[in-house]
Amino acid sequence: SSILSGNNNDSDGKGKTISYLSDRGDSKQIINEIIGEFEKNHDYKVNVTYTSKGTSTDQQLQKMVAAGNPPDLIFDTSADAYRYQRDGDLAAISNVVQDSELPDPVNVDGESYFAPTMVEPLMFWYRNDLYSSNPESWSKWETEAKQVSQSNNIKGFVIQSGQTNNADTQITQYLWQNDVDIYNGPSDNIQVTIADGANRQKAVETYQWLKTMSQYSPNGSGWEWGDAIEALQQENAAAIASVGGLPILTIAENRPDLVEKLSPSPYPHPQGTKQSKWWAYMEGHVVRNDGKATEGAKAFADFFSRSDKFMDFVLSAPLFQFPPTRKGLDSKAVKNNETIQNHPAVMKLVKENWDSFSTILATGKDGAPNIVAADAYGQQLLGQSADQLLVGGKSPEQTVDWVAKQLQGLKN
Amino acid sequence: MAKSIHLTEVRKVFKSGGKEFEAIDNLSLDIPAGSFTTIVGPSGCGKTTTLRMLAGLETPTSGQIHFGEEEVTNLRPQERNIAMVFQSIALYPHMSVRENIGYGLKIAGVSQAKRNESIKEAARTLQITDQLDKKPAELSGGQQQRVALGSAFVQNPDVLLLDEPMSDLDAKLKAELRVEVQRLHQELDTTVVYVTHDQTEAMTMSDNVVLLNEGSLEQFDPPKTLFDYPKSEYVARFIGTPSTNVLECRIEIIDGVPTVTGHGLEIPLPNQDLSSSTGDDIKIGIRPQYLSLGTGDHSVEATVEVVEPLGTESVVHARTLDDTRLDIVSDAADDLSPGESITASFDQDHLYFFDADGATRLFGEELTENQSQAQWGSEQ
Amino acid sequence: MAKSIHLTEVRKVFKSGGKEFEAIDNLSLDIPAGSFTTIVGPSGCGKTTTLRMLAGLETPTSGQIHFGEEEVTNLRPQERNIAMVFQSIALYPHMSVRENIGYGLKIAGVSQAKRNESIKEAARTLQITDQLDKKPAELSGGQQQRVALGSAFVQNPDVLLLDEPMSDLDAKLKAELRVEVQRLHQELDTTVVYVTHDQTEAMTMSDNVVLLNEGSLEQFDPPKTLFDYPKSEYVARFIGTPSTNVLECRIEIIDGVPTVTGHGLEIPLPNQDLSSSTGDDIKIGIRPQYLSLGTGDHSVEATVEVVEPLGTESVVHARTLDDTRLDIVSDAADDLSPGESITASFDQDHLYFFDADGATRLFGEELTENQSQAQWGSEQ
Amino acid sequence: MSMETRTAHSRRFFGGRRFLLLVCFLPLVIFFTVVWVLPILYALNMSLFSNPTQEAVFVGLANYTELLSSPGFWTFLWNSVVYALSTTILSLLVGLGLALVVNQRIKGRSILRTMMIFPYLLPTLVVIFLWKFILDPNVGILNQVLVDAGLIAQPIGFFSSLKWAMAGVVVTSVWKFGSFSFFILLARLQAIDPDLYERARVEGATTWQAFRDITFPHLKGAILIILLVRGIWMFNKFDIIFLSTNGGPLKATTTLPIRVYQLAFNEVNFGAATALAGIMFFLLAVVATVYFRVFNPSEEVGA
Amino acid sequence: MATSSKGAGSIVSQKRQQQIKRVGVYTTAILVSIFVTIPVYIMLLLSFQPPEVVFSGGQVNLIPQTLTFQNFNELLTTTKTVRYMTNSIIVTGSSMVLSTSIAVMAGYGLTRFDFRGKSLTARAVLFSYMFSPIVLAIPLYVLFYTAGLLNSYFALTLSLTAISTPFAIWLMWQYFQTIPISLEESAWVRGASRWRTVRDVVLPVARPGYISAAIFSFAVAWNDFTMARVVMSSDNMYTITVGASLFLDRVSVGWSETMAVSFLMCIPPFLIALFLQNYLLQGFSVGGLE
Ligand SMILES: Nc1ncnc2c1ncn2[C@@H]1O[C@H](COP(=O)(O)OP(=O)(O)OP(=O)(O)O)[C@@H](O)[C@H]1O
Ligand SMILES: Nc1ncnc2c1ncn2[C@@H]1O[C@H](COP(=O)(O)OP(=O)(O)OP(=O)(O)O)[C@@H](O)[C@H]1O
Ligand SMILES: [Mg+2]
Ligand SMILES: [Mg+2]
Repeated sequence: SSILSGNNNDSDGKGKTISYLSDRGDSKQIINEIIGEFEKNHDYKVNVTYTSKGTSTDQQLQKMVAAGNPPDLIFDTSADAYRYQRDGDLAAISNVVQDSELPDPVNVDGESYFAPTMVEPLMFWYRNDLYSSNPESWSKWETEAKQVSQSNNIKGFVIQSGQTNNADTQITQYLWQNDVDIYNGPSDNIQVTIADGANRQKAVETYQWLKTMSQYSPNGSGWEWGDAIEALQQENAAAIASVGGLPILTIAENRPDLVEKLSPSPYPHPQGTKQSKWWAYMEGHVVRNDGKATEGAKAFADFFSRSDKFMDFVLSAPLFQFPPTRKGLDSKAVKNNETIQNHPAVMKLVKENWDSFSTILATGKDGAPNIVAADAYGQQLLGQSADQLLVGGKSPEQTVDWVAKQLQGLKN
Repeated sequence: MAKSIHLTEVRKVFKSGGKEFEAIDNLSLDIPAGSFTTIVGPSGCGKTTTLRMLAGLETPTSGQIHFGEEEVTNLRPQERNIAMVFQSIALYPHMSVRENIGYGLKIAGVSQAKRNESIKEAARTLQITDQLDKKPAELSGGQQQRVALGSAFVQNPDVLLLDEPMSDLDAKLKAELRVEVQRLHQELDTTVVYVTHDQTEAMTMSDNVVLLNEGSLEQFDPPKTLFDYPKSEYVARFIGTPSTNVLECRIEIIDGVPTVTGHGLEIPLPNQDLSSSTGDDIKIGIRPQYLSLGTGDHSVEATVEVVEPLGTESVVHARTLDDTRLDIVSDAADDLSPGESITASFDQDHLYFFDADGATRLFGEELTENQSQAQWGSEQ
Repeated sequence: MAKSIHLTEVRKVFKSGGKEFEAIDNLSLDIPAGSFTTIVGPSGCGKTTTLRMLAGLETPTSGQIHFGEEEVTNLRPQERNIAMVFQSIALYPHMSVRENIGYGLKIAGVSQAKRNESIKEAARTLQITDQLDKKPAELSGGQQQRVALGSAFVQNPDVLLLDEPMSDLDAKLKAELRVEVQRLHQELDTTVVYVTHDQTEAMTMSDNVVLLNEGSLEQFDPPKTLFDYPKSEYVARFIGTPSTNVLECRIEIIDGVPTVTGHGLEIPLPNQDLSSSTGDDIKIGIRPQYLSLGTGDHSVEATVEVVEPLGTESVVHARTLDDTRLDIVSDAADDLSPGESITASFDQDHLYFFDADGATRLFGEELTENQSQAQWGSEQ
Repeated sequence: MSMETRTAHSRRFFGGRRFLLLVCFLPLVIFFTVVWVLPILYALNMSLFSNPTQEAVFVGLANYTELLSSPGFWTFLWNSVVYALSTTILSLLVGLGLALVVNQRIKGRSILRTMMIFPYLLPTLVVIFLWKFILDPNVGILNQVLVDAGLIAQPIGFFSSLKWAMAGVVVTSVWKFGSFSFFILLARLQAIDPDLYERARVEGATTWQAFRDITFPHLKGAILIILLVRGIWMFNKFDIIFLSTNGGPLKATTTLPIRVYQLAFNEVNFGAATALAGIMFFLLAVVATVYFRVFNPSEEVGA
Repeated sequence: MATSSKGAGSIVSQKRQQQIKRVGVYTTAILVSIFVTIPVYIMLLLSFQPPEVVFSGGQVNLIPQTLTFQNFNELLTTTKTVRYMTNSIIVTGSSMVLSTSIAVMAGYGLTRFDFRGKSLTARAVLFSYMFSPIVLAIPLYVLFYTAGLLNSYFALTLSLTAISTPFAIWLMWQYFQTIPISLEESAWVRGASRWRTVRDVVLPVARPGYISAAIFSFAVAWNDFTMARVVMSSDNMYTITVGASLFLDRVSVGWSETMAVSFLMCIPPFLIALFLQNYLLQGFSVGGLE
């Protein structure tokens, strides 16, 4: 530890106050209930610091680390979890993960470091009154978008770019749709392959596609999820990609009249082939090893995963968050949820594609954890690549070379 | 070129907060070209307002103003060839004295060299050559006023308007500058209108004096006339220090002659057509300088209150038996002390007689000289 | 209770920016208890500094100050029972006039009711009863000065210090207030030190006048003495308006008698011990009031420049043949016009004789009366 | 002659001077040490280490040299300068224009005044909400109006296009900070003796000449101070850019403070972040020193 | 003659010129009012309209149709807005008081005393402007953590005061220079002690100055997001800016609630603008510059 940081790092992790950092302020109520129960059963106290979504968790974390006051427990994505693990900051919570049915995305040398609590898949929403049919292929997509843009005062689609999670995930997904292998190799030897051979060709094709489609899209640099949803809500765009049912929930608030006109859809495939990889966030708990109540944090993560309120937590934002297991999807709680019942199409889509759900983390060879991808996501390099293309005026080829170079840079 | 100034039935009404206030009431004046006219009157009587209308900074509510033949009533200040010294002095704080004086010339497009020459001369006259490169804030009040004077004089205007330009000077400098201003006026071809409430200035500098009373003209005459033949009690009291003593009396017929009585006085008014006023109140005015502690035609008993020695003479503040104030200027008052009784005497040809409204009805000298017309002629 | 004030060899040196400036130089004064003393002098001569040392707002660099028996040199202002009116007036802008006047009493713990009584009386005397509930910003400069006076008077201090308390008043009010201030001084048991540069005030109000010249004492005497027996040219010129005329002459021996010559004059100095100064320069001073256009012991030729009529008298500004200024106060100057030649005459007993350093060597009346001691006695 | 000196001397002998001095400055000194001096020293110290918060390695000035030689630095510096200068100058112009208007005797001037001070007091977050909503390409009123009026064919993403992002941020900043200059200038204007203008009119000056020769010189000192103080603040301004564009698109609005943030929290490089802050501090100190030497704004006004 | 060219070429009458000037002045006034008011109008519009009304038909409807408190209701019932507002008011109030007190004391000291290190103090105050406040975040966090003060009103008050004090001191310093020392001297002469003088004379006279300083400190504190983020870590302690930024993330929260909470945040500034602007003007008239 640093000579500068005032050095409070002398703890043995047996402290009784668990410091918990979370960006789930919107599920505050249920989290507090779970904490209440935990505190009743254990000799610990839990102090939650809520941050707003996006980068503020990072900021808060860095600040606390810098002061020698790291949190014990963090609610974060699997990609971030893997980065922390790489930095040697995490405590293994194998018992929490391996004794349960939870997926185990951050498993290093047999030890688990991430306890998933939910899955958030991307989803495509379109105006069923304007699109003549569900555009399942790239060519159809282009025709529809063109047709909608020309005959109505509305953009056919939204291409988002820039240094946001929103743009980054979508660009990645587009590349995936065209079967681009951005990375390859085992976890300890990740290769950046996007500019190699056939991949390069397909990547260039994808960027070319994006460029074409951007004609039928409002300029969307720097958009977060909410901006895209607003475009849909204000009828500036007829179709967008988003996280789960977020758009329909928002629009139900502001434009109830539009709800009927929106349908979910998977991402179109250029060849109309089957969906192979579908970005779905996985979020959950990680326990740091340098906090004061490491043991308590482990206990809490475990308690949380097994809590009978677990499903309530997941369903505190239905359609947006889904349980971390396939089994959970069929649970009573999910089935009985009113919002989910109101949108059967969403549920259908999730269930049908469950097997192709994947995170950016699992992009090493055969889904091995990929530290380069985790870091790239942290800096939203793919989102930036679209900015280079659409805002910065690079050609598709230049864009591929640019992004390859940046990704290579992360390896060093 | 100096221009005559004519005001014809000028009125100025200020509206503020819904209320109207008549600052100038029907003022008509004819000021000869090249003359030096002083406007005097107590604070708030409308001196500045009059000047501002001449400058074009206020527009008369009604009436006309002419400079010579030309009507200027609605002309902008820029369009009248005037210069003005403001009551507030109004120097540009960010300009040096030199720039302040030269600003009007600069605006008029006068070349730097010529400007400097004018400035230098003005500065010499006004004894501020050493201050030329200072900022106004570094000057004393008196120096500031001299700078303001300088900047007005260098402009060589048709009409020069000065609003109390010497109020901040000390007595010595005031006396010196009075002389300089008069000299400058003689040299320049300009009509000067000068506002002051210092009557010494009014008396010593001007060809004519305008005395205002709450916005109306009280008297417009040369200073000597104003002093010797005031048209009213107001004028008599205002002009001259200490102020003219006024004693309230009545007219009675004594031995068939209308006689002014009161304060132990009996002043017969032979041959005067004041007999019709028998029984009326009348006031007599007498300047403290014409009262003496020696003998005279008439005399009044009084008690000394305070004696103010003024060097060669003293002012005795006294009160008559019925408590009217009576001031006497005398060079023989050194050994008077408060409480002492004195007899103040005067000759009747120095008296003024005012009626109940304060208008002058008669000058004492008319009694003596048996003239029925005052020297200043009939009503003007 | 009024206290006498004693300054013993007081010096005050200001340091600013590394430079030293001697504002007061070895000043010793003995001011009797209950007297009214005026400090006069030109701007910057150290009047305010002296007053501030009396108040305890400045500490003398050396020397002592006593109030009565008590040494107060290093006492804080709060510990001297004084009241002061500041040159800058210094009213509290956030307090009403009433509160301003009563503040000192409030500090002293006087009850509300008693305070109000004092305030009411002071306000009546100073004619500001109507303004009592206004804030200072709503008052004219003159009214503000009266409030400042009021707040000093109500405090009934041992020593009352007034720094130019009437500079903003107009002539009429000034004249009235002069009388009031004197009356108040007589009523209150307090020693007044009054700073002014208005010599009328100095002459009329005070028991004694301190005349300062660049930080040193020039003369300390009753006003009349100051006027009639100035100790130096500086005093003679400073006191009296218009200023004393000074003519540069020399002492020659004519017919065995030391004689002052110059400007066509020949003034013999019999029996005077000025013969040792033969060949020396000497200046003679004569007040304009003692010059006449008629006849006298001696006379000087001059040319009229400007005539200023002042009502009953006029001031004639003239220049002698060698261009020395010569002012004459006369009541027979009405028909003089600029450029005219005149003869100004005087009697020699009104003359002052100054040596080259400006110190008075001789008064004219000594020549006539053959007295060798001036009336004001030997050096004090 | 200064009042301060006069009293300082006269009070030397008064009791309580030392005590009062202590009361006046002790809180300031303690407070300042705690919240400014210590943190700044701490930060500057960090800038000499790599990874200062964990495995600190002393690297001397390496962080500085690395930053100065990185290509992005000059872009970010340029952005900072553009942002600081344009917001400062524009808010000065807006403030000046309105101050001149409000200084006239017109109806509703006090309402105008209230309206102007209001934005300055609003939280930046609210300001961003308002302007995002106005400039937004989807719900934005401005786009809606412009499109309806036929001025533009399709909505512009003001905060997200290279061309408009800086302009958008600048307008938002000017909206908030214009009133700062407005109030200072208005106060200054109201202190000008109206007789000066009358004198100028009598001397024949036109309205423009009067502005040039009277109004402007009076405002000069205030303007210099605004340029300095506002300029420094805007150069260091972080939240408004962060919340509206987050430095994008493509670094178009990445100023040095934004970069400091990115270094610290995105790239977790506290050494570089604090070094950059040190560089900014140095730049500002140099500019301010030169500025004071050349213009001496405090004297300008003091006269 | 020097000024003979006066008035040449003026064809337009004085009255007409006045009219033209008035038109210009009013036009500017109206344009600026629009610039300033529109965002505020939109905020009011959105706060008091149901979202489905405002956004219906794909256009933002600029004309109010109904009046509803539904957005506020939502805020008050489902979020901790009240708690956040209370926190904000507490820290803003205490920071205002602290910053103003320090500024008054320091400003008074700097004007009325001569001592060694005075110019150093003054310069330090000025130069503290120049350090980018975001860099203070980490050191301050460390400081408060070490002192065990994180998550307290005290720490946040201190941090906010840190940002506002330099300018506030400067303001007061300048303001005190315009207050003549003779006012104080006059009180001493009348027997008032130093403290009494400060209470009776100095403070009342300096009122416009310190109210300006207080308003400035208010603006800084009420505005703040960064410092609250640094210091506060528990939901109950968040200020309204942080709190709002948290719940505005929520799926169900849209522009209408955003504007409603903005409206709430606008109330104190509005009251200040309305009632205290005169003091502000007076304070700035001297303090702002010299
Ligand atoms: N703009 C104005 N609005 C309303 N009333 C005014 C205005 N200007 C002057 N007055 C009023 O008109 C009257 C005359 O004012 P003016 O300034 O002419 O007086 P003055 O004779 O110059 O007095 P002073 O000797 O004090 O300067 C005063 O009662 C004054 O209050
Ligand atoms: N604090 C000070 N520091 C330096 N010099 C000073 C100080 N106070 C006064 N002086 C100088 O001392 C001299 C006397 O000043 P003082 O104020 O006593 O003059 P004064 O006689 O009252 O003049 P005035 O009639 O103008 O009020 C002046 O030259 C002044 O500049
Ligand atoms: Mg006037
Ligand atoms: Mg003085």
